[in-house]
Amino acid sequence: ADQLTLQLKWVTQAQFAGYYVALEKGFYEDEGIDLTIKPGGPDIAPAQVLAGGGADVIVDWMPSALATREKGLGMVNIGQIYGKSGMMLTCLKSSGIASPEDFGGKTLGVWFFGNEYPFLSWMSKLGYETNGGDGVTVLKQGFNVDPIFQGQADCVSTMTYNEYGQVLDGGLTPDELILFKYEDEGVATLEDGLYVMEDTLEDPAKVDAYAKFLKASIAGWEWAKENPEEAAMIVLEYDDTGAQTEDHQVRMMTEVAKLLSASDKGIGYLEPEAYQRTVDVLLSSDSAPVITKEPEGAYTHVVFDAAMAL
Amino acid sequence: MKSTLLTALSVLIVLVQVGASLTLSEGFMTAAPAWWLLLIFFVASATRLMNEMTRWLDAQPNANRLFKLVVPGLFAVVLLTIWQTLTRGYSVPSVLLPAPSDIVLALFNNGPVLWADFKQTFLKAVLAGYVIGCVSGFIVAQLAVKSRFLELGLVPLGNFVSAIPIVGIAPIMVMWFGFDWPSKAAVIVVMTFFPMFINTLTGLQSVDALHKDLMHTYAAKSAQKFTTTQLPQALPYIFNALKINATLALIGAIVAEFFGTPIVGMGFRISTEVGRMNMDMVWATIVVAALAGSISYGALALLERRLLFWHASVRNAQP
Amino acid sequence: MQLAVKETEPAVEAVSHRKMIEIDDLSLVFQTNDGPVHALSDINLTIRQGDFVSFIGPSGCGKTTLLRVIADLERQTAGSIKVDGTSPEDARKNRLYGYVFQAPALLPWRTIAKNCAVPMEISGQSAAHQTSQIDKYLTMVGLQDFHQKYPWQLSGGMQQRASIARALCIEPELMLMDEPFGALDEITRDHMNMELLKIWEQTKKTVVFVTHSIAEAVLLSTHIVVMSPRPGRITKVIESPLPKLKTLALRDTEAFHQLAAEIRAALADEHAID
Amino acid sequence: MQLAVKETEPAVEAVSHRKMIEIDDLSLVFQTNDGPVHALSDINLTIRQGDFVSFIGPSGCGKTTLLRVIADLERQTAGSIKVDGTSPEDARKNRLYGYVFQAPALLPWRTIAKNCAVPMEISGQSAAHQTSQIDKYLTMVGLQDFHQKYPWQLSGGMQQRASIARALCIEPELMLMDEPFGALDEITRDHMNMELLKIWEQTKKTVVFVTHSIAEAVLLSTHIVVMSPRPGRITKVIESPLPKLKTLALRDTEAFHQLAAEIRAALADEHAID
Amino acid sequence: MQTPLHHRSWFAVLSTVIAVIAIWYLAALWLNGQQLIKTYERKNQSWQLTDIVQQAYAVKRPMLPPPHQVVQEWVKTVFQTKPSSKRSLVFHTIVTLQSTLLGFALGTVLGILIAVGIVHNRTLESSFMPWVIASQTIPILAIAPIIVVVLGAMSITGIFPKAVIAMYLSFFPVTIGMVKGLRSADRLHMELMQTYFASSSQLFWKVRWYSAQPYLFASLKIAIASALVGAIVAELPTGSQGGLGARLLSGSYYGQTVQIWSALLMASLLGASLVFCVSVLEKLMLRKRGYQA
Ligand SMILES: Nc1ncnc2c1ncn2[C@@H]1O[C@H](COP(=O)(O)OP(=O)(O)OP(=O)(O)O)[C@@H](O)[C@H]1O
Ligand SMILES: Nc1ncnc2c1ncn2[C@@H]1O[C@H](COP(=O)(O)OP(=O)(O)OP(=O)(O)O)[C@@H](O)[C@H]1O
Ligand SMILES: Cc1ncc(C[n+]2csc(CCO)c2C)c(N)n1
Ligand SMILES: [Mg+2]
Ligand SMILES: [Mg+2]
Repeated sequence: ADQLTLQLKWVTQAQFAGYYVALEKGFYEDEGIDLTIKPGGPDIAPAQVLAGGGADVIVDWMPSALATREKGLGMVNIGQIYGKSGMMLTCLKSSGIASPEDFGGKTLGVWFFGNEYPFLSWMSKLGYETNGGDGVTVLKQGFNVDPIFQGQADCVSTMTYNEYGQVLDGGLTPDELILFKYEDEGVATLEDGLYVMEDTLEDPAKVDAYAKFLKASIAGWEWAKENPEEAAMIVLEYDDTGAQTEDHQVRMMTEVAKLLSASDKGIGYLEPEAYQRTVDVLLSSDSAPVITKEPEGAYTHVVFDAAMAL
Repeated sequence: MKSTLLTALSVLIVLVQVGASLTLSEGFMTAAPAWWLLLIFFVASATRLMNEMTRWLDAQPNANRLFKLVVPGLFAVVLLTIWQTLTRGYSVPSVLLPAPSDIVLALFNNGPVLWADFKQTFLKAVLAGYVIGCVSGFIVAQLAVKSRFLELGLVPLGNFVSAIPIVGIAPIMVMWFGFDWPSKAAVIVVMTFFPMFINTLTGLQSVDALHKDLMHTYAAKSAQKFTTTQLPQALPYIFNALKINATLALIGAIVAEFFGTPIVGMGFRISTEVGRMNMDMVWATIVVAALAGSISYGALALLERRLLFWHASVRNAQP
Repeated sequence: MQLAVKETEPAVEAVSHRKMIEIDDLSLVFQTNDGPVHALSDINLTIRQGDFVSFIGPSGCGKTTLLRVIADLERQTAGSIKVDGTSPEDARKNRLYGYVFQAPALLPWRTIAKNCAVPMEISGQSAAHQTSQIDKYLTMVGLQDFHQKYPWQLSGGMQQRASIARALCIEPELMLMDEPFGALDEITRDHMNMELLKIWEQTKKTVVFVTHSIAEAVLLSTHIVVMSPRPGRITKVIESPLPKLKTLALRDTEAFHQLAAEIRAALADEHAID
Repeated sequence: MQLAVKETEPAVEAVSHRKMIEIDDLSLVFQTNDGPVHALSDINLTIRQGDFVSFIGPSGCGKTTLLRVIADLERQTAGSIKVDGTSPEDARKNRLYGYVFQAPALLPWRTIAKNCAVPMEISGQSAAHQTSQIDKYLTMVGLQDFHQKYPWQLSGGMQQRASIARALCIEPELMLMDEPFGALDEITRDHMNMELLKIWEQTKKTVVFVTHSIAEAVLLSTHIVVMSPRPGRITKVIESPLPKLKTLALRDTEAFHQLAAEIRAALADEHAID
Repeated sequence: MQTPLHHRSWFAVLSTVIAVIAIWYLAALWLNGQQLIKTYERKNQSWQLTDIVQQAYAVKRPMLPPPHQVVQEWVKTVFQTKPSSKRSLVFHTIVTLQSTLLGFALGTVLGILIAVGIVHNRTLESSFMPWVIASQTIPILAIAPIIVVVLGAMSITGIFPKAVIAMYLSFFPVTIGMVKGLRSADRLHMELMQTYFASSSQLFWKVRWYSAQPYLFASLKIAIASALVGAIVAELPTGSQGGLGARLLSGSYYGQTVQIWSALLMASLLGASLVFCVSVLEKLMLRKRGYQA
């Protein structure tokens, strides 16, 4: 069997349910793939693991993948799992924010570590300075949404499938909050996609292995979408920290299902228009640009096509 | 004569290797593994030079202090050159490990950013936390040395707390003291308090029994005892704590920045730039941190030599 | 041999002087892990103002302990002691005595002169007085050229002399000296002995002196207290028949040898190699 | 007074025995921060097999330094020295001598018996030989009951005796002893002196002995080397007229007192309190 | 003579512990209370002091959980959960303990080797020693993920990368203490050995090794505590592979303050018992060489 290692972007959770389902249900095995899943963590950069040879395939967000590609690391998208962005800025109504025009002078919590690119593009589009001055005050938000409870921030970054639930759990009610989804603000960028090193695509055997992997993963995702509760349980099985709860994972799975790509070709196909939209958003920021020029060859449909042909 | 010639040859080989590592094109080691030969000769030559330099310096008891930095300097050159040779020679992706030359470039190109980070982390959080932690540890030790009750109660507690991995309190401190530097300073206060407390207490109690008796025969007041015997006797221990704390403080601040910061600071920079794949910038920040730490440590060590000229550890120290 | 001191009047006595130290039935037991150590047992002793009393005896017989009791560095477990009519503690607080330890006990971070200044700083003497006293006594012990040296730059003997100068600087009523000259060579020791005698004769201070050397005890003392170990006790108190004004030449006299022989005999009585 | 030793034949001499130590025009200068210290200057001395030579002199006159040069613990800066016909280094490598330091230098983590075993372990003696030697010499110094004690459980004097036993265990040709009895009380010291004399007389080993005590030097030595400081030099070498076979009673003889007086005079000549 | 009550060790320790707990409860009331008040105000509800006092000790996401909450959680995850379960704190403690002990062992060996090298070789001392000190000024957390990734690239995974980080923190005190200890051999003892013409290995095993032991043990106590810090710090970036560090992280990730505190409590117990083990070892070793406890 072909040995492959998949590096996740974050800790074991329903965000990555499809891969765990495929592993648990033997979809990879059926395709002749021996897959190892490496969970990520707050300071694991999947691209770095990919460059070091610690993984064959990684899950990454497109903004940071494109930025890394511009740094000279030839990584290529071979399949896009999420078609929509789940990112949003969650603000307290009591802070007086009603629309993005009110951000000036407010404190916003943001994730960094390569997750900040969409935010920076958005602020640049709105014309806010992010380095102090008369723009917005940015906090590097830790791992949780505490700042909004403790009054340290007016807004925090949340994912629809994860942190937003925590905000509600923490005692804030939807009517106390106002949400700015990146999708709605026209600054959405593509999130979880699968990336490999460009030079490995020259090897037909590798492409074949990727295709089998992609096919099984897609099957896993489809199964997860249909059976969110069982999928969540499978994820829980694989969580080594023992900190995840069933409620939370089921809710996450339900939310994640809404984000899976909905193109006619099914989950895993990267729509060129969606790709172009992401590139445009990233290019549009004039201060601190995430990328400076149109990327070339940043994605390929070869693997997806091969997978469909299997 | 022969040895002079050998030395000259060694210097030459070192220079050639350093030059080669900087100028040859990417991937030269992969292309021509024969370069390994030069690298091996380089290590041998540099070892020889370090040996000779050490011997020469040892024979020169009155040589300038600065000369003593030459040997460790050469050692650093060796390490950096090997690093440079291997990363460039095998074109290691800079995303994994940048070449030293890239790091130096990043240092020069990002001066203002690095300075702002340094100000935030070192000048604000580390200094404040270090001073508060050390001073309060010192003061509480005074109280404990005066009251047997406090000593009996606090010392086991101190020993217990110093076994706690204090980094664990970083998320709590961020929760309590906010995102800016005070939460980092708070972590440092907790980290540095106990080493200073335990060391000062041990120092104050280590007063020679004979000196204690002597002060007793003079019917000295406790303030007089403190300044004449206890404080000088405790100084070596206090310096010990100051030096330990100097390294702890920086680690504490950077770990605490991991759990939330404003968008400036050395810990912030490191974790953000890793995410952005700017490893040269990451290493540049590490260099700044290591420099700041080493210089603080060195300054403390110098001060210690000054103040403790009378202490056996200083008098017997190698030249 | 049982001590025959209590029954008769205390033997150490000088005419018409007030009692400086009065010890009655004093015992001291140290509690240690291995059980109690009877360091001093039933000590009776009176020392009068102006006396020069030497304690002599084998190692571990309690000489140091007895001196420490007088100095309020140790407290007896039975019996009583009066120093200058008061308790040892009050005597200490009145800064009645100067103590020279068996080891020099100099502070390594102070120069020799600054070390001598310590007791005067503590009792709040003027700086001018300090300097003149230090000059005087450092010269007396032959360290006039070593004011600015640190203790660790001096030989053991020189350090010991510095510590003697330090005790002399405050010119105490009572000098308690624990083998002060043990670390000195014979010639320097002779010299120091004569200096000490000179000071004692001039000032009529009281001196309590611990020594291992029979010759030294004979040369210096008005009274010699012979002690014996396990338990530490006084076996004999010998009053010196020698003249008060002594010279080194005394050592070749018959009286000297006789007294020395008497002490040696008293010591040997109780002594067996341990 | 200039040393008159060089001009005449070396004064330390015993008939018909080979030369054990030969020192010619030897000087030793220590370089220190405060400038050079002339610890030894123009030393000339011959010691023959079977001699018992004492070095005596005030503190700092270089006695220890000279002994250390002989032991190859220090190297001269001028002149030459031969030990048993070879260099001091070779003599040391041949394990020719045993050295007793001024301090006991026992290893605190070994029992007394194990401490005595160290030199024999190092030179690879059999375990049985080690035990018998240790038994013999610990008994000789009166420590037969202390085999299993640790050094810190013994008094200073007992420790010093243990260190002497340790040196004796390897029965070296040459004993170098640096004030070995300084820490002992007078009675024990007398005892140890007699034991040392007994061993020396029985085995006819060579002994070089440093002491502060005139009486001890007279009692023990065949030759007495009087030294003087700044710079450290030999001022006089006195050959003892006393019989080789000595007893403690010798101390009360006229010859003894006369020799002691001669040494005292030689010392005083050069001595002024420093 | 009777020791007065307040000079008895158990009394002083007990009083201190009680004082700490009392302050803890007060602080919990203060911190959690303020949070509650803020919530009430945001919701425009009125509140009474008694409500606050009642609720402050039972908040779901407390700023500072009161001791009993922490202990409850600790008992629940330690005793009432199967140790093989990933929800058991015992499971995570063992994960951390493994990398701590491996790192400590590696660090001790490395530290001793470096110290022996430094003491026996002047060049090594003059060239290497300053960098040993400088190495500790590198923020370990910064290189932890790099080490994990680089070792991961060489397919070295599991506890070894974490042990390497633990080693990195723990070798330093060992080196420093050991160098000091080896150097602290009494000069007289060294000269004694010289008069016996002892070889340098005889010198090492008969004198230096013993003179170094007290320093070594003092350092080992620091080193094992540092190794634990290293192991925990190393578990932060690899956050999802279990261990007390991962518990801290996930506690922080999900705002589970009680989980953070109980992980901290466990970490302190672990740290204290590790140090205790080293001191027991020290006592045994020193007793073997004749010192009384
Ligand atoms: N603090 C102490 N605790 C227990 N025992 C002690 C203590 N101090 C002294 N001793 C014991 O008391 C006895 C007398 O000791 P002391 O020091 O007075 O003797 P010494 O006559 O001064 O001897 P030396 O001539 O060796 O100085 C000894 O057996 C000693 O071991
Ligand atoms: N390592 C050294 N460095 C510098 N000076 C030294 C050193 N060792 C000894 N001296 C000096 O050399 C001189 C002779 O010292 P030495 O120890 O030989 O004297 P000594 O006769 O043994 O004295 P004592 O009777 O006090 O033991 C002294 O002035 C001493 O200060
Ligand atoms: C340092 C850090 N980065 C990201 C997140 C938030 N987060 C949780 S899931 C997810 C999607 C990534 O796969 C993101 C961004 C965080 N909490 N801390
Ligand atoms: Mg004594
Ligand atoms: Mg000497």
